[in-house]
Amino acid sequence: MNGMTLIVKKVTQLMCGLIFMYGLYIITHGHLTPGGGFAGGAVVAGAFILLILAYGSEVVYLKKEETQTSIIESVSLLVIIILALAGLFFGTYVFFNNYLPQGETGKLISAGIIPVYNIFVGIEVAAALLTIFLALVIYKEEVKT
Amino acid sequence: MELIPALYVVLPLTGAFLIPVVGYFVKDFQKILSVIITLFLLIYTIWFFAAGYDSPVITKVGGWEAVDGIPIAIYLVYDGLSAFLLLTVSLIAFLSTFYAIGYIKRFTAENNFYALLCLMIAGMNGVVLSGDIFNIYVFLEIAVMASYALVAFGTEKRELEASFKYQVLGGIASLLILFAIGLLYWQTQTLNLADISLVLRSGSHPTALMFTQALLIAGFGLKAAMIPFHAWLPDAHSSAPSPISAMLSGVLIKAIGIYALLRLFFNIFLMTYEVSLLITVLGALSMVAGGLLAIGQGDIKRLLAYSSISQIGYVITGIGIGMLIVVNGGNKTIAALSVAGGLFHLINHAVLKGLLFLNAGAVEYMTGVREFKLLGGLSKKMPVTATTSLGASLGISGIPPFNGFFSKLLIIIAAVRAEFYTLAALAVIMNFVTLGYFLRFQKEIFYSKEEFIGKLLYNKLPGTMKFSMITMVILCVLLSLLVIPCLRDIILNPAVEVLMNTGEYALNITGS
Amino acid sequence: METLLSILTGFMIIGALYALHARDLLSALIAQGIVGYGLVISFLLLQAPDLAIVQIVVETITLIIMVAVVLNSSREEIVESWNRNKVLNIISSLVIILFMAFVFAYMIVSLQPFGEHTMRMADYYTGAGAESTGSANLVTGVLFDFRGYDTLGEATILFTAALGVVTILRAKNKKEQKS
Amino acid sequence: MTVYIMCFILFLVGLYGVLTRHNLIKIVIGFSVMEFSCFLFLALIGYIENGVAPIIKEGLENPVYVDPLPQAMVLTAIVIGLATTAMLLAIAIRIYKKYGTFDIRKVNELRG
Repeated sequence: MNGMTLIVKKVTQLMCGLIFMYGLYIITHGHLTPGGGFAGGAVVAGAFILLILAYGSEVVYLKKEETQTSIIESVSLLVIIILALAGLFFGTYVFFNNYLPQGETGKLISAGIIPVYNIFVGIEVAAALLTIFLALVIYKEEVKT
Repeated sequence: MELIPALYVVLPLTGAFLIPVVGYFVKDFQKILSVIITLFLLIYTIWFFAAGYDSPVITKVGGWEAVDGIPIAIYLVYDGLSAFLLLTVSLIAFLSTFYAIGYIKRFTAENNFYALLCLMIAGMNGVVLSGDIFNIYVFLEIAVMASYALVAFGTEKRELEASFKYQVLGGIASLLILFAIGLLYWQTQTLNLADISLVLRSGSHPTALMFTQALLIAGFGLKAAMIPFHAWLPDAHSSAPSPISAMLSGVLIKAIGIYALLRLFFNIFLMTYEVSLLITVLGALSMVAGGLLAIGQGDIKRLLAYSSISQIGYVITGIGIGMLIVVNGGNKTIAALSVAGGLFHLINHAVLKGLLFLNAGAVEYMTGVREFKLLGGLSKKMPVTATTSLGASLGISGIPPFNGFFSKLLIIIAAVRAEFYTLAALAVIMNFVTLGYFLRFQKEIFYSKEEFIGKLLYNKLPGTMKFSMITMVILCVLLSLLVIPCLRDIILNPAVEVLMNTGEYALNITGS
Repeated sequence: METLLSILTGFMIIGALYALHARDLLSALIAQGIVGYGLVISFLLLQAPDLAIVQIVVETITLIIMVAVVLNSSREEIVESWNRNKVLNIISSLVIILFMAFVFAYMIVSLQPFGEHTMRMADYYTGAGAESTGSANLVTGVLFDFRGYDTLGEATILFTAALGVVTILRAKNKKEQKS
Repeated sequence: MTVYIMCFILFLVGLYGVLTRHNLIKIVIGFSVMEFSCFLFLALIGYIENGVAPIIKEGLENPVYVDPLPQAMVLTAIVIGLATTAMLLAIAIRIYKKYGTFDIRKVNELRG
């Protein structure tokens, strides 16, 4: 896949980090401000999509990346399941329990397990969207040849 | 040990998430893991049947207790009906997965196949166990999303077209259900099924409720492929890989279509005459039209798919007769008999149609074709397939030693005793039609004089495929034992009781 | 508020109709974008900033993917000639739409009017949700604590879709036959 | 009440698009429109006149929060809609490759 012109590349270079940081902000502040794992994950995925579109890449690298993203996706979902099941084994013996201390409402470190879920859901969403996008791009490249 | 219903969902999900990671590095991990998971779930289910249970087991996810009698969390409810459906799902899931080991070897992306299969099982178990209407929607989407991908697994022209059609109609159904959930939330301000039932029983808006029920019947009717909504079923079920066809026809349309209709219209809404009549008519229509459409099919899997519509019609008719009797204040024993016949036919059809699709898969595996006119005289070359499919054909056409006879007999007896003579006559006539097209199925594939012209692709069938088919034909005979009272009391009657004691579901759960 | 929302929805309907009838698929997609971003504004008016932020991101990504698909295949809409069948089709759909809307209007009369919602299940969420979950954003609290099981299902659906897309778009579907 | 009716009309317009359009991409667009109307409907139900967004903030006296439950439902539904669209598009481009067209009437291997 070919990249775009120099202007686009330069602007992407400047913007991409900002977008990525904004995504992380949305994810980590999900329990305080609007947003959360889903919105933030989608923003992070958007940053990567922008990079791929602007710079372009060889099919081989894209395939490698697809494998990586799908593994990251599965692993983060596994972590979510383990976190949910952990409630069954210690503390209250309840599935999907919020077993961490809740802290003070309105602070960044609060709300028990919610921020942790937010982070892993964010990673999962970003990886899943990127996988979908990469699958489409790779298919297009493979068909062309 | 306490029963943990969440395990039914979490275990297949964990399997699905593990397969892409570990399966990437370890060869054959995907097959072993998915067989172990489905086998474990089957044993777990049978163990709970053997151990016995009386009251529904309720899990409050997150441990949130009800506040002022209003449930605030998602409830998982394991009662007689759920247990019955879980048994059906686990049984077919294990046998199909085992069969798939031999069948799917030819394809690439085996990891994805098994992961999607696990997701589908998780989705169905989630729907069956859930006590929350939005949760039902979410898990239904998992199950159907996995099935969309699995139908297109072969990525040939036919598979893609079938999958697109399936997605369009399935998507419409999902959105109708979502809209109906919105309407229900508007009326009751709650999502918990038991709580919805209590609110509706204490007073409702009749016109709004009627509209919601119409949307729900259309939505779940599309998922269950009742006759005006059946267009997607023959394509999707015939194009999918055979183990998946067995899963789709055997359990998916039952777990997400019929189960949801049963739960909603028996336990949640107050039964009305109009709805009961509508369901009976749709059931009878499916029974007749599906059977008639099956006669002229030239493709073996399409014939089986149309036959599924017809047999699902039997299930729905049995249940509809029960509803009509209850609404008219008739004899409860006859109603229970009719519903029992419907549910009995549900598990019978799962096994029979599962087996028939596996047979069709075996034929396709060996010959590479599915058209009647190209096949013939395979009984000598494929003795196991020929024998097992003869058993299944006789079973589904209601010939005595097999299970299909008893369930159809129950439905017909109930219809006669409730004085629905037309329905009873239709059921008998359609049974002969079924016998007719299955005799053709047998004759043209296995016993005709014209031999199959082409060369067989493989020397012999893989052992796993044979094992699944033989187990299923044994099950076909064994399931007829369900009419014996002591077995019936364990498996069938708890499910029927849940449905017949319509209001008790809500009271058991909210505890008021 | 209700009038404003009605007008906005009216614009969305026009956008949707244009999207469905545009000759060029690219302009159809842009019209669909208008509907999607109109929805974002409606969410903001309805005091749902969480939904607005998710919708705006998801809509953008969907549009990127759809434009990529359209640009790599065909932009042309299939040309259909005007004949009696088509006119009949349009009239009958119009009649059905109006009839259904009328039924809907008749049916919702007895329900609570817009803006006068009461809560039953959600009473606890707005009352004591923040204290018991510790999350200042109640929607996140509901999503990850009271209904965390749903969220697991939701993440799983995205996983299923990614897996499904990869499965459908693989180049080879069968292994080479060992002769 | 008007806004609910408008929302339902939007749903019907989407349904009309899905059922009558012959172009695969147009069908996907119709689906999106139907999904949008469902989201809007759920969000409309949860709205309370003069309510504020369900985020706890300092300095509000006896705030009336809008219902957070439908919002959580819509959030779930948006992601489900994204997944549906992605799957439909994947099949659509695969079909385009096989048949060379988006026309659903030319895609008719299965009959009867």
